[in-house]
Amino acid sequence: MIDVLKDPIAWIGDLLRTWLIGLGLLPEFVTFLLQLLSAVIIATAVLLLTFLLIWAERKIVARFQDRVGPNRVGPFGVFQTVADLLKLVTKELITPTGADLVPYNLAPLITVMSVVGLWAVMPLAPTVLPADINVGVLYIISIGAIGMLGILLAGMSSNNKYALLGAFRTVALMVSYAVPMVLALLVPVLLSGSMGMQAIVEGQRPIPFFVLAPIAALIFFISSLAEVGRAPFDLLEADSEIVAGYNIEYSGLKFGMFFVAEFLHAFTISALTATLFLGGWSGPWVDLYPVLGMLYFIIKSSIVYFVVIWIRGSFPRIRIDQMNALNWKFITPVALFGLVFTAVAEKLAVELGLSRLLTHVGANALLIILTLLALGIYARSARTKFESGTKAG
Amino acid sequence: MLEPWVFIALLLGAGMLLPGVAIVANWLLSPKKPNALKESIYECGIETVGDTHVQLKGAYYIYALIFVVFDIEAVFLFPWAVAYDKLQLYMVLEGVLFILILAAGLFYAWRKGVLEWV
Amino acid sequence: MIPLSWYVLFSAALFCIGLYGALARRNALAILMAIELMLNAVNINLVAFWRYITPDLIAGQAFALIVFAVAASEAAVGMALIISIYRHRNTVAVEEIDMLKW
Amino acid sequence: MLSLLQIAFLVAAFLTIVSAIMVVTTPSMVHAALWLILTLAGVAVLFLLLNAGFLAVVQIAVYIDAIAIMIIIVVMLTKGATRQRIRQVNKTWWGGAIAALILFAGLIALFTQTPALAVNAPALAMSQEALLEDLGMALVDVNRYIIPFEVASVLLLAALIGSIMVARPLVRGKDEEVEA
Repeated sequence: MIDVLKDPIAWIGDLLRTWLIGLGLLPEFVTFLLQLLSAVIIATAVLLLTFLLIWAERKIVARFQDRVGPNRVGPFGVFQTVADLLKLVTKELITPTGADLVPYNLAPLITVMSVVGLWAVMPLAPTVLPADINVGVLYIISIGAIGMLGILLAGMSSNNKYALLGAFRTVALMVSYAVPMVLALLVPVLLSGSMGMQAIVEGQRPIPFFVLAPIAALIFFISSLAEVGRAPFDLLEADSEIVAGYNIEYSGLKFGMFFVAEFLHAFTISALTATLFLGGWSGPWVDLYPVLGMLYFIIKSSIVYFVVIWIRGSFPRIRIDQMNALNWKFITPVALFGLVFTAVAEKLAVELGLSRLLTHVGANALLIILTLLALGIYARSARTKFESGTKAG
Repeated sequence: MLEPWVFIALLLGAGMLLPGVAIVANWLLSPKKPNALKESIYECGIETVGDTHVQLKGAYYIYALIFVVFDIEAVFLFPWAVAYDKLQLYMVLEGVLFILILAAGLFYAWRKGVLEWV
Repeated sequence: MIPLSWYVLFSAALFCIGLYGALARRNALAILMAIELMLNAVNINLVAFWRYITPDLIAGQAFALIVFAVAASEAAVGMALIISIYRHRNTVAVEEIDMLKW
Repeated sequence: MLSLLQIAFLVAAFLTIVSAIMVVTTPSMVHAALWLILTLAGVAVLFLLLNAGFLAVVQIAVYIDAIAIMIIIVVMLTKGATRQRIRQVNKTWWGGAIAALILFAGLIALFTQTPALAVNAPALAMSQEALLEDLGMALVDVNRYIIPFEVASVLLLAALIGSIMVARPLVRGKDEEVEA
């Protein structure tokens, strides 16, 4: 019998299972029912979480900008988002003329699905991993990119120039930033020797990968920010340039779903960063009380999420050509060489019997120095080019 | 062996169904008074000029192309990274060679100037 | 359990659908999509034979991966050609691209 | 009596075949691309039923996320040529149909004479994790598939360079494309 205090979730699961089998149901069917139940619970919880996220973001950004933020509905304005939702629910759903109906209506659902699907492999605690598959990291890449499909569908089916342009910009940038993201994700897989999320968290019990591979962690964080389209990469909804982007022809909750997906995705990448690079649920006494793991996980994710909001409050939006050049000419090459350096350093540390920590930190420091040197040379050549009359850039 | 995948299928289904239910609720609650003007295509407050499917520039294809190539590269490298602990040094270097060959492709694209956002 | 013949039958059907598409469609893009279908049929076959006949050799999965790489390269180059032809001739119909030079 | 696995197979296979037929018959290229995505997802489900979880995820990551997106982008890029609802099959489409049918009939005739196809799947000796590790080992092992592995990277490089050469945006000025 599992102790209630140690692991309440497994305890409840066991209780339900024995009760349902006692009712005379087949064990396989009971397993299926429990899976269905947990799937619905996770999806609902994650979607309800969005209310809190939107409120928290508005509140925090307001403090950054020296405002108060929502403070009318409920204590500290917590129910502001609920009020917003109620307003959205009563809005008329307008379908633009000439819209391609099936893709048009499917697009918001696919977008939300791709974000909710990411939570299937999120290890919440040592004993709580919704779906323990051995290809978790690759699953994250593939399901996360399904969101691109939703955006592309929305842009193509709306029968609107701006929606189409917005969707194509979004997809071009998401596609670009997926390259360094995938390369950065190879690093934790390489260090832990597994693609399973639980194994990756186990692999960073003594030292989180953020210490061993700071460059990969930063690249993953930045490229995920771009994937989500958060500030400073929010040119997808740059209203002065392309009206509002791919979701311009959507109204009511259909628009709301894109909104929900975006905010939830921002928190999801925070949780992913916390899991893959900051050690996820690991922390002191987690072996004694697995429930503590969930607390650590939430604290770490919230800290990363706060950084996401902080960045939004602090940085101006970058131009699309800058964003493009940043990705292809800086982040992707660095990610490629970061992977190479980590692969060689880890093997060398084992072969030569060096300290793992020192070797990795040394390799990363070397890469940073080389990057700075390359940037310096590039900047000097750009300056001479500029000063010799031919306009640089 | 398929149990976690059943769960993933259920979660993806729930992830589509719940927003679907919300949108249906919206459709039931909301007023339904469509008219031609309301449903016309929005464009800065004036009517859309010309065909809505504008010609896009070819650079979008290049980005998708580079993404495809690096995606396949990652797919080859993930098993390599999983087996990393059991590999000997020369096997690791083969993987590094694989990465460097594709890095050459990226630098070719850079030199050719197709990575610029014109 | 699912017998192997089901998979083989399925992949034969998928391959023949792809073959029809590649032979009958006019649009070069549609032909590319049909070829993707055929490559998928091949992959199903490779993996099914790996699973049923030689599950202890990894060859089936390894070669399915290689097929992925080949499919991606084929699609990439094919679409580059389509874009180039569309720029020059403003068409993507294969019947109208029957000259070797223009 | 069909087992649950068999029902899952039949449903997935049926949906895949139907959407594959839609791919080769829909007049609109956009819709054909969307049906193609459904077909590819169905094939991913079949990979899962074959206990090849890795390939199933790869199928989604490579085909749906990368190749299908590229196809959709190219469909939109060449919209000018496909917009008008012109004939989508060529004049000898019946020849293609007959060839496909003959091939299918021949394959079925072949299958009925192959008793080896009636086998059931043996149990997997290795766990999924060990399989993946073995795959990774096999790809860089000198005695196994190191040549295909490195050739694949050269092939991808060639595809990248070739496609860029062919599809490189034209010189400005000559370029008639709308800035988008």
